[in-house]
Amino acid sequence: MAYSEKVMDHFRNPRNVGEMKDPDGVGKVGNPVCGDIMELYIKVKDDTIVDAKFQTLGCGAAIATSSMVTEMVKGQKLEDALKISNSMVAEALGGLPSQKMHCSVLAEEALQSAISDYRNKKGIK
Amino acid sequence: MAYSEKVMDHFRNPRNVGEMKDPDGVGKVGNPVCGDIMELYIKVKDDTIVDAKFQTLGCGAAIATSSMVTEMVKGQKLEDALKISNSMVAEALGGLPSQKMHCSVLAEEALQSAISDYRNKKGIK
Amino acid sequence: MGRIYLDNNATTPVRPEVAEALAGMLKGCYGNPSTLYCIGQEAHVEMEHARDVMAGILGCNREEVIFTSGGTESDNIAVLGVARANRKKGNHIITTKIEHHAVLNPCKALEKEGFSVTYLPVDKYGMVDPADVERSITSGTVLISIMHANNEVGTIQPIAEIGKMARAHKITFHTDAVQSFGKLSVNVNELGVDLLSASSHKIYGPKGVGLLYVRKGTKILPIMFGGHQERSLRPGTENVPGVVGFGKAAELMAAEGPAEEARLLKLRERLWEGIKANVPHVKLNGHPTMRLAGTLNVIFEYVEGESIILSLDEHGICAASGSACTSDALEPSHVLAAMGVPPEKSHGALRMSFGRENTEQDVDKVLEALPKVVEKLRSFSPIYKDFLKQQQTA
Amino acid sequence: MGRIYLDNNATTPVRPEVAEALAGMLKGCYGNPSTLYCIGQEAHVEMEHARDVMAGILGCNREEVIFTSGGTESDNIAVLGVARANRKKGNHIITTKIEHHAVLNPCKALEKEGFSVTYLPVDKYGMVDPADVERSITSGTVLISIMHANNEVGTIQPIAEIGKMARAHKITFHTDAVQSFGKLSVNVNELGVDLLSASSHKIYGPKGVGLLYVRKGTKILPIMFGGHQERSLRPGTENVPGVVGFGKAAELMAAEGPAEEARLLKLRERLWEGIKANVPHVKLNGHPTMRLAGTLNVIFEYVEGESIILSLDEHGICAASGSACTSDALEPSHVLAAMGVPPEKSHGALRMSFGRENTEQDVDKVLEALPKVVEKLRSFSPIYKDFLKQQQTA
Ligand SMILES: Cc1ncc(COP(=O)(O)O)c(C=O)c1O
Ligand SMILES: Cc1ncc(COP(=O)(O)O)c(C=O)c1O
Repeated sequence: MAYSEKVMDHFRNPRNVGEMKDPDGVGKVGNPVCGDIMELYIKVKDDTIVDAKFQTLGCGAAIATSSMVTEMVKGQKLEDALKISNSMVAEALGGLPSQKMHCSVLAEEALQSAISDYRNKKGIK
Repeated sequence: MAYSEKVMDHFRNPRNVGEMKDPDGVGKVGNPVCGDIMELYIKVKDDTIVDAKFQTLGCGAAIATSSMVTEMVKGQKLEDALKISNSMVAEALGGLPSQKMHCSVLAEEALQSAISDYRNKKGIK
Repeated sequence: MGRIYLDNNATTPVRPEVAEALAGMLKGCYGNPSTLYCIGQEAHVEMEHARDVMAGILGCNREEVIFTSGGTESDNIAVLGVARANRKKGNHIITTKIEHHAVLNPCKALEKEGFSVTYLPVDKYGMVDPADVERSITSGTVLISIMHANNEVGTIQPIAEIGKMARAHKITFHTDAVQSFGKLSVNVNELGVDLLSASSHKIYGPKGVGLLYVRKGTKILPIMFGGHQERSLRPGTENVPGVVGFGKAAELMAAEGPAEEARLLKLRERLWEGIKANVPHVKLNGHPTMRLAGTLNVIFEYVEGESIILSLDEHGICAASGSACTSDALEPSHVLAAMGVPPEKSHGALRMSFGRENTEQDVDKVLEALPKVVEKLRSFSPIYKDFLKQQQTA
Repeated sequence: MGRIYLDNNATTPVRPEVAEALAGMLKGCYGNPSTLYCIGQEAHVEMEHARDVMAGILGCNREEVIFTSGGTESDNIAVLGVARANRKKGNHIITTKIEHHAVLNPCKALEKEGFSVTYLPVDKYGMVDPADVERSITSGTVLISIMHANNEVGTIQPIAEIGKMARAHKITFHTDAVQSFGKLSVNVNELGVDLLSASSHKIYGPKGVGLLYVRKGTKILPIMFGGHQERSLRPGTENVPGVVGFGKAAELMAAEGPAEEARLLKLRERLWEGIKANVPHVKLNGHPTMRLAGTLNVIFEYVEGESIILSLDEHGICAASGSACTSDALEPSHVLAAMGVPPEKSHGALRMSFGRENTEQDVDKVLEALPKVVEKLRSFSPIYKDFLKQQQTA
């Protein structure tokens, strides 16, 4: 198993890492038993994600996919952000070892969950 | 599997090799299917083996034990020669690999058989 | 570049003397040791010298030493071979929950062949209770297999005590000594074992070679079949240079004796003391004293092991999370689980295992990097954030 | 001293380029390829390069190449692994009487597990008749295992033809290519095989490493159990330097291509012509044309093989009587027996197998020594004496 240079770059220098003050939506996925926990925060203005941050406990791939997904969603319309799939995240990272693909799934789920949270809060269905 | 130096010496320079003209006793043992054939010839005077020769088809141990047994019997009384056992031959050669001990048995048998032959010819029982 | 290699329980660098011995064999002594001509006999002699070295270390006869392709094969021959050879006598095997997969997985395979296997528990230090072994023995028990020292946490098992028990019950006893061979005393009579596995690449020897001690008279079947090599228990053209390298490595370990172990112990304790002093929320895994001198297994709470390894790698430091062969796998360590460590904690385990190339300077460099690495990773960690918040409100 | 090594079918000297590659791996790249940190990943990369080389030679995917500890292990995994995995489907295996013991003995072990095995005959050249294979197929046949080239006499089997047949009947087909890999074309699709065994030490690579090609989708079980290495079909810490050395050796063989084979053929024929001209009562074993270029197996009537070997050794010449792994044994060659050679003749068989270090001068030196050796031994031989007497009276 080896990570791509891009994965390692996002692991070493994760973009948008840290807590967000007053997020408009929060997605929490994973659980400590599996060893991966992701929290994704978004700020939304006019149906567009204007900022995204994350906090992640997990392996290199978990941290890198978190970092990558926050980069990918910033500036996206919510409806477009919802179209971001786990394989798009993995691809953006130059691929992931097969046994690490579940990390990209977590990233997708965290994003979906954050958007749901935002919509729930706004009362949007 | 390795042969002792003594075995190799007797293999390289077999003593008493060759056919004997008018032997008093001949022992033929082994068979071509097993890959070992020994012929042992003795000359007897006053119940004493005064000369011994051999011809052998076989492995290194077969040739060396043939050579050694002819050396051991020369000058021996028949009754003493009959006491020469296969392990004595093997020992005199500095030992034999276990899977080659049957060669020393052949040598013992060839000697016994040559002496029987002599006694039969003389009408001795 | 100044790499600091702290994964000597996974594998060790071949030491120069061994590499030299190996190279010599590759150049000159290439014969097949089963052949008659001199170049084959030379190879044979070299191999038998290595066998004598091993017999000396094990306190056994040369004929009882079987060379194999490594620790995994030795374990498999022992476990599968004894069980299958004694099938008529019984179908029960006793082992532990903390064995290497090279023992656990053959046991699982035997379960499919109709054997029943007792996997003994361990205490929080990873130690087996000999009383548990005794209690588990039935009239159908044909094999006890318990490792000498654990590869993940280093805990050393009471093999001699269990050996007496096995002998009293006339049950064949195997120990996986892959981590202890060349480090602890492995006299087979003192340990009371009938079979013992060792592996070359754990003691600065070449990879691809190991040994199995098989006490004379032990009923055992091979797991592969072919030529007459290694008393037909391990057929195949012998890896002569590998065996010679292994022999050289073992010889050198024996010559160094306990001095090197004492040195490693000092390094390990220096590191552990430094970690305790500089990193909060850490926990030691393994027995405080009955433990391999070179093994340090630590849980860093609120972070995940792989991310520590990758970060340390950037500082030129090589360490491991679980046992090496499962680091491709995702399950938390079965050893830590057996010791009662909950999975959410065991994900934060890091194994640092020392070897002959390590120095005090290495330890100090690790102590410089490690606290920073853990702090950085914790700063990303949502559960560390939650923990800190809890503390503030408390 | 100027040794003439003519036992390259038993094992080969490691070539300098391979020894160098190996030494390099021992020095620098000692990591465990299953580990994450860079030194482990470097080892991983080197190993995967070797896998790519093999895949290129075999014309298969990299994932289909499993590295093992040698030819014997490859054969055992293939035969035992396929048979046991398909037990529910059937219990019949087809092989030949002239296989290496690394195939024959697993087959015998399977007979004890309830399998029935057809051992096909060969003609006087050691050749299997594909029609015999077809006739032997039953609805319960789960494996056909037929060697590519025989190690004792060099006869090359019609694998591609049998492969078509196996495919038509949807039966898994294994070939033991230990003697042909790197010498003949072993494209697995042209041969139509599902499994193929090879061994490093037969092609100037290190001992203790081999490979098994396993076609994707082949039902097969491991024979040992442990970590996840080599897709769990061959667990245990990988012998990285060995694999790299094997890869290098294979790469060099591939680069040389048929030119070296042509050179060996010339040497072999020079020797055979010389023997025929200078030694009476000799007979060639093996196929006149469908034969490994480097293999010459000759019966010297009225003498015994071992005594020739020992005598040649004194002239610095290394040759073999039977297959190396059985030269400790006393049975006459099972291969020659299957070819219809009576035991009293086969005891006089000598195998001379050429390799890259052999030259025309070697051949000429052998031609100087061999006639004298045979003559001397015949002068001791009671059956030669009988033969001469018969001739005189006739
Ligand atoms: C305790 C233990 N047993 C068995 C093995 C397997 O040994 P090898 O990797 O040489 O097959 C290892 C190491 O991987 C080990 O640490
Ligand atoms: C045809 C054949 N198969 C299998 C083997 C076994 O290979 P290894 O000695 O590498 O185990 C050999 C050589 O000994 C061989 O010649």
